[in-house]
Amino acid sequence: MTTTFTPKDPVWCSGCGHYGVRGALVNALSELDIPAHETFLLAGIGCSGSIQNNVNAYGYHSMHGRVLPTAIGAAIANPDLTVIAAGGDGDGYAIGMGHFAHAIHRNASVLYILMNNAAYGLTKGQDSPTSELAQVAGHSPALDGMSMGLSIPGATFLARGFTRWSDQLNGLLIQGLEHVRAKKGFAFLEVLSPCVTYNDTYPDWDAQMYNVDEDPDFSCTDRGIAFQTIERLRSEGRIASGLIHQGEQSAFEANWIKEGLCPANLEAHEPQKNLDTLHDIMTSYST
Amino acid sequence: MTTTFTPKDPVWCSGCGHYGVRGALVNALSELDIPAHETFLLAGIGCSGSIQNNVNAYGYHSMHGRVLPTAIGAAIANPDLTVIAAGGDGDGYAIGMGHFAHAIHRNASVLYILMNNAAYGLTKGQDSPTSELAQVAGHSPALDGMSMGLSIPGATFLARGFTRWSDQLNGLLIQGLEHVRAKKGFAFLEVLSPCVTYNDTYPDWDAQMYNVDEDPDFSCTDRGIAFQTIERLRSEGRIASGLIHQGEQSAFEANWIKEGLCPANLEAHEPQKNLDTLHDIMTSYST
Amino acid sequence: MNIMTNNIKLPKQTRLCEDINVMVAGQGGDGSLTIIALLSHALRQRGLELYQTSNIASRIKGGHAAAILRASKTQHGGIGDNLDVLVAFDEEAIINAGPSMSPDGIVIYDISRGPLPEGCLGPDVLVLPVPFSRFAVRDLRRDLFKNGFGFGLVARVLGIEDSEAEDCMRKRFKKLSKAALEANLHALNLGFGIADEFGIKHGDNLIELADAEKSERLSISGNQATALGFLAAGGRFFAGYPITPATEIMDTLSRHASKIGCVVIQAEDELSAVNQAIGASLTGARAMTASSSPGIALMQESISHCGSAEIPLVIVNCQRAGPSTGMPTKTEQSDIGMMTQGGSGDFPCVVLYPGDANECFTIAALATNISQIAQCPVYIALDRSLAQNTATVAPFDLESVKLDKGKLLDEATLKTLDTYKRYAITDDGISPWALPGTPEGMNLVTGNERNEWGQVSTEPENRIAMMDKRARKINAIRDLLPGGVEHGDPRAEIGLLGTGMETGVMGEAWARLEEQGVKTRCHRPRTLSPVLDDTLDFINQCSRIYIIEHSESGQLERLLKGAGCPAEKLRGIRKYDGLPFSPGELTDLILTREAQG
Amino acid sequence: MNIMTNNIKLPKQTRLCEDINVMVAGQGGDGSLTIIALLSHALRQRGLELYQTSNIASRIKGGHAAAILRASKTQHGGIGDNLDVLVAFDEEAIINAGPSMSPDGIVIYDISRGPLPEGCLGPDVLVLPVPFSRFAVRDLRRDLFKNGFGFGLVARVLGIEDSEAEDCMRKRFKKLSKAALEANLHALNLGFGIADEFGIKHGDNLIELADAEKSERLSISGNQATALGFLAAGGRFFAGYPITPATEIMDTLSRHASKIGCVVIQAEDELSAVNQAIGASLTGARAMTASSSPGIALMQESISHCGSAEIPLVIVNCQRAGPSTGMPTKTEQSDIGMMTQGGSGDFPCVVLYPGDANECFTIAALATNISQIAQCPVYIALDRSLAQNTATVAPFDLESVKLDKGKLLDEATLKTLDTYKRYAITDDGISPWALPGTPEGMNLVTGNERNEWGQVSTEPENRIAMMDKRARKINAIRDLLPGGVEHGDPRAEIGLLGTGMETGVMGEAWARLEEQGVKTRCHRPRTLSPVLDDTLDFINQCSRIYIIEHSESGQLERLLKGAGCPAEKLRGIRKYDGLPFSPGELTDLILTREAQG
Ligand SMILES: Cc1ncc(C[n+]2csc(CCOP(=O)(O)OP(=O)(O)O)c2C)c(N)n1
Ligand SMILES: Cc1ncc(C[n+]2csc(CCOP(=O)(O)OP(=O)(O)O)c2C)c(N)n1
Ligand code: SF4
Ligand code: SF4
Ligand SMILES: [Mg+2]
Ligand SMILES: [Mg+2]
Repeated sequence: MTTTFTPKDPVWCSGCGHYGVRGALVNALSELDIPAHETFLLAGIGCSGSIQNNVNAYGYHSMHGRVLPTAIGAAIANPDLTVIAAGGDGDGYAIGMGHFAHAIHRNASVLYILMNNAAYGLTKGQDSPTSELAQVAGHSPALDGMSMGLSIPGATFLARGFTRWSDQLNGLLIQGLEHVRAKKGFAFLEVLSPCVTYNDTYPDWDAQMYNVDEDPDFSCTDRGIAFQTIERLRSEGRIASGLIHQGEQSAFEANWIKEGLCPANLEAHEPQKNLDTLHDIMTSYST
Repeated sequence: MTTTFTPKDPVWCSGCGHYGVRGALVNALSELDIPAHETFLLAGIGCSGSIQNNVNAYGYHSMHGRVLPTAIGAAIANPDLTVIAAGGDGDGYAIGMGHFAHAIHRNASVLYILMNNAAYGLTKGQDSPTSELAQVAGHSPALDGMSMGLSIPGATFLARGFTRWSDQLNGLLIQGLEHVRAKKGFAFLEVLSPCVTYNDTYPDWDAQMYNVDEDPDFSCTDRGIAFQTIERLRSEGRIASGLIHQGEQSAFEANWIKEGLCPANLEAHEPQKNLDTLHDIMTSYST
Repeated sequence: MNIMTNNIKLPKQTRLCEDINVMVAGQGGDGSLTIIALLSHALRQRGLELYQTSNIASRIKGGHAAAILRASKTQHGGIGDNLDVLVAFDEEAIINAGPSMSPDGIVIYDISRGPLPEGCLGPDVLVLPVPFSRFAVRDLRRDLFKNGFGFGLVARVLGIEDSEAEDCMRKRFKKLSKAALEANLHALNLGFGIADEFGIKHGDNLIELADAEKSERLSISGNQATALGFLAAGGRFFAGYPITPATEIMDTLSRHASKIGCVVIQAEDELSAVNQAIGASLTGARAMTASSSPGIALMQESISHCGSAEIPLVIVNCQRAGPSTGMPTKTEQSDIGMMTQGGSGDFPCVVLYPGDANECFTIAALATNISQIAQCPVYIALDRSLAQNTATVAPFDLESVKLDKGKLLDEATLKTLDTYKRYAITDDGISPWALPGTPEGMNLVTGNERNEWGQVSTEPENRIAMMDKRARKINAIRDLLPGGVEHGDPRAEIGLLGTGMETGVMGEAWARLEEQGVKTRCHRPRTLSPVLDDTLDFINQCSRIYIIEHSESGQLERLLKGAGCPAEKLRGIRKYDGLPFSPGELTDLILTREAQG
Repeated sequence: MNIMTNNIKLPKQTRLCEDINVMVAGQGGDGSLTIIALLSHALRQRGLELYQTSNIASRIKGGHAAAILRASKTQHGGIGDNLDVLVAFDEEAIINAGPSMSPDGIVIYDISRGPLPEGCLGPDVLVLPVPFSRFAVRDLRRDLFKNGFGFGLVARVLGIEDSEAEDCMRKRFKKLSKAALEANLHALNLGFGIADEFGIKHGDNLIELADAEKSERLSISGNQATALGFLAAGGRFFAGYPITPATEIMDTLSRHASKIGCVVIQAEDELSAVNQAIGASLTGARAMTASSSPGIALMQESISHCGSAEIPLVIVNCQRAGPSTGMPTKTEQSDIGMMTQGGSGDFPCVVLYPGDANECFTIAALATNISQIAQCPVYIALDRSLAQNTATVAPFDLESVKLDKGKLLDEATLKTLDTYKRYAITDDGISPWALPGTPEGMNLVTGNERNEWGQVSTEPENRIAMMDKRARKINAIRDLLPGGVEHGDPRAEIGLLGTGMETGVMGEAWARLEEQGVKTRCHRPRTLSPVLDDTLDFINQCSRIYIIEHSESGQLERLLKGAGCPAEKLRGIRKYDGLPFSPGELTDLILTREAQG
């Protein structure tokens, strides 16, 4: 065995929700027997953005807000990998908002875990787009990633978990991983993961969470019903948790795989092998 | 009278939908008697992004995708202006997507006119996020700005018009202007404005448009109903047009106005007048 | 046909031409490109080398558009001083091109839209007025057929045989319907008729073109050649966002992608594009992105990140005239500062600058290799002229492209190692690299400072070791970097130095200076970061050096000074009106400066 | 209390100290800052000048954290060579700080977590071991009270009277509940008790601090001072995005915003922040944004746009150690290239670099004026040290700040004009400017090249006129730009040149060199773009110049060479481990280089 890096213990504050996310992820990866070296865990920047240091997998630490395009690029270039992107609510819903919407729209097979603590943990507690009150910026109601996800045609997997509801969280992570490993497209899992140091939302969220998985009237295949349920719950001061939506849409990378263009990285692209093709391409410019 | 620039004739191809948008805007501005010098028209980059050259108002040409934050900055700094942002679907839904979502969320009193032609006109016809088929990128269904707008808590005005339906378009523009002039917040008006050169969608859209304003079952105050209607119409291959949503939410700039911090630009901020305050602030660092 | 042929005095003698410049100009929709394309075809048959450029406003329709073709016995890599022939579809064409007309030039003017504007043309310019447009609509019911007329007349002027001209048209329009082709041929014949009326019968051409031996040639732009070089070097992943004048790289790759296997993605913006490429690169795919100046500015954080995290990436910058949106369709070289110093912090970064399409090919292939060998960002700097202008060049040497993945570890090698550290401190600064998916190679890649394992560290000694390691990489690849191209008298005191779009025109100016007895020597650096020793040597050896560049502030000159070149030796010859130098203009500028002492 | 006081030999003599460095270090949660804050208070009473810095990993809790306080008769603007007193709450503190201890230093070590690590401290360092933490938990039921103990003991060591110490604590904790305050005072008294046990009775202090005359002082960081300067100059709009080490600017403005009237917005990212500021600026509001290196990289397109469209904007860059995320809590000066050349294209851009908090104030005010006078982007370059470290400085001269809005046109003036052109070509390159809302001033602002009316134009002559116009602006404001600060022997052959965080340490090194008979003169440029003549003159006058900077590649040196300074005269003294120079370190580096000849 070659010795490589040993995943470190997290640097999070004790009690931080992110521990729960990491635990559930480690658990799901082992439950599904996904080999560590085939797992590629990419993270944004934030307290959440250090999770890749604490999991036994290939890890990458991106720029703030850019983890999704990077993960999509990796997933398309090598579809044999299980690609997991992780980051915070600042990373995903503030600076990364554009990529977030387009990632859902594109539907590449990447599992995206957004650790929502309604705060910027790493930079010491500023409000994020999911905070009810924006500190310096006048108030506006919190953004809701599930509603936004539902509004994007092409969404194939939308779910929300809560670090205190570990059974559900474990289940959602496993479902998300299965979704991407089956190349069904983008799986978005928002995990409510409180920042106990700057914005301890445990008491609130404990009271507000509502499990749609157990609601017989809820449908995770009907976007309209899902949307209305979330809206209604919000107006009652509650938060929907569970599998919010599952849809069908061909995965972004399917195209490239079909055309034999993937995996781009592993292809034996010795130019010599392609000389004839290259020659044809070149002579199309002959005069 | 001081001679200033004379608005030029548009440089658009003949038949371009954007002419219709310009016409409706000029019309609405004059109908509401808004003085030209109090109108600030900011535009993104694209064929759409030259509209400010063709309207009698203060004009600004931003970077590609950045027109919304700029407009918001201007609107907050000087709430006496009627601030209008304009741009294309590439500008607003591709590179500007993050700002788009946050602009709705923030709810500053800016009218945003997005000229959607499901194409990148200026760069010669590439697919945009609202094109049904992404040229080089595998297919995914078109993004829908109305659905996305509805998914963002805090949205106060969402509407869609069509250049061929000029009466409705005129009306929506007037309503949008009234909304922002009454300082009710952000008014988002998407106008379907075909690119006859690269993606002539007139035939399709002529057939697909559906006027929700005339639908008695539709409600522009109930986000759930609006969302479901759009979804249903889309599944029938139709596109909702009209006033999609009107909501209540305090405007972003209200905060600053209330605290007397606006207009930031016009305030007679002679430092001398603030010497005492400044002195107090400074001495809070005394030791 | 009834055209006004009175008052037209044809020259008595046929003018011999080794080097001819033809412009066709009109409104955007006039299809000026068609005549140029037909002409290109005909002139290539003569074995001439072609160079083609255009002058288009960044607007869709309307707006003035001009296409210029230079045909000559050798490839000059730029257009000439004067226009020998102008086909003008409107007044604006005359006004704009008038000053560039050769004194004995020939103007074919479409009088349908109005009379020839006064005072724009020299007394000896021959004007052939024809109401093309009116004829086309009248006789053929479509304005566009005027290109057929035009070509017919030009062909006669240049002594292209009628049958040859017809042949060109058949080849060019082979995809048209039979009826459309016939209509065009008909227009062509009407063009011949017009020539007859002017007295330019078959064989009575006004200009006699030189013949040359026809060698095998590609007709290709820098953008296209860059795309091909990337593919040839195993480039397998491209993500970009449309922007003038870089879009053709994405277009070219898209066109060929499925044949050879290359993922091409139009991203939602440049930030996504560059990061998708980073993601692909992390898996070992050879990845590239391309944009133009403002788009590259937007990528600066990500490029600096590649430098920090040691991620291979090729970035093509098709420079436009800046700053900001500037003039998207105009040329400049004013991002040299940004490419060499634009990111935050200190990191190794290579900037290569080709000088013609052939070098675009080889440098794109090389950049693709270097990016993986040195695990760092590599820019390919183009300017609009180089990016978009088309020239005939010798076919590329495909066989010469070898793939070098640098220190990429495979599973077998990894298994023989005791320990594997992603950021191992090595002598050459390059750490062996294992890809996700490879057993036993697990690692952490990060843009934070980190220890050899990839774990975040701010420990001062580690920091110094890591900075030094990264800095060493540039020396490790120094020998691979393309040196400067020199010509001229090695003993000359006067040096000329320029890169990219200055390549051709610098050569022409050199020759003219030589003719006038001013001995100079030329150096064209192809690597701007790092500045290579041969460039410094060249500057040391000359007593004064003209730095020829398209930047108002003299970014190339500043780069050289920053690398240690003595300021007092350098003399800036700068242009920033969006247009290339013409050979005469450049020669004169140098002569004037020389005269000033 | 039963501590191990045997084996402790107190020095016989009280050491006199004019300049003392104290560090308190432990885990992030240990609250090392509290002791330093209390100490600051006490030492200010003595009239000493204070300088305070910290050394914190970019992690929330846990992670090692150290706070360092220097107190001296004059302000040195940096910390000293050695620590005189160290309060260490854990082993790591001893390991990290050991090498910096003064040979006769004093270490107070919390043995609750383990014994003193071996071999880290010199033989003459006095160690006072106390199980603070255990005592605090045992006697006061809370670990945090150990700071009370610690302060008590340190106060005795430094001869701060018990009552004075108590006074400090009352003031510092005045917002605490009475019970909490009492508990802290109890802890303090226990600390005195510990001192007694060690034999350090009241009045038996080990170190005797100098007394100085107490002048009025602010205790303020560069970030805070910059925010205040902006407000003083009528700054009324700030948009930013949190990032270390720039966040305090937004925090400071938020805290004071409503008192004076300033909009402060936390945007969704840096692109939004800079463009919101642009929007506000377009309406005439004096606008600023701030970020740190990677965030500034992200803004490059927008900054280049301000240069093109001629929009006033102040951008603060609190440089961290790069590249990319790098080391967010560590200091560097490696964005000089990016700030001076980072955008696309050529445009006028001013880069100012203050050297202490007072200059942060004046330069922020000046930058705010200059941005509107020249209608261009103006950077305020800070480095983490300058941005975040706190120093005592003389109060700011608020009265001296005058507001200059440049060529802003009001309605009345506009009405007197025949024509108004936004981009009028003027002698000084600055065009009069009318704001949206002003009757008769309607105009178009754009980042495209444009004619005087603001209408897009690519016409070559217009282009040249516009580029020249914009370039001229820099000369128009040249006289307003802050020149270099010089001291030392004007005849010295050796020059020292550095800026920002090098200010203090360069001065100390100069004095030490002087003591050793090495005559030098110092120059500290405060304007980096453009490079001013006084800087060039200084370099001309010296025969060799040490360029002292925090950049591995020597970005300041490259800037100077790019501005024409002779390479052979410049000698780089560079540091890039994330830490400031200490005076001794810098002195030695220069002496070594001098010895090498
Ligand atoms: C371009 C850029 N801007 C800002 C930052 C500073 N920054 C680091 S983490 C962060 C936000 C962290 O919040 P979130 O993503 O919610 O993660 P959390 O710490 O809450 O887990 C910010 C603003 C940065 N690293 N890069
Ligand atoms: C940063 C940047 N990237 C790319 C471009 C090139 N560009 C100009 S307009 C445009 C898209 C135009 O499409 P849209 O916004 O839909 O406007 P339309 O022309 O269709 O009205 C693009 C990609 C640019 N100007 N700046
Ligand atoms: S600051 Fe908040 S998010 Fe960060 S580690 Fe601590 S508890 Fe978790
Ligand atoms: S290209 Fe399309 S969008 Fe642009 S002007 Fe022409 S029709 Fe309109
Ligand atoms: Mg967060
Ligand atoms: Mg469009």
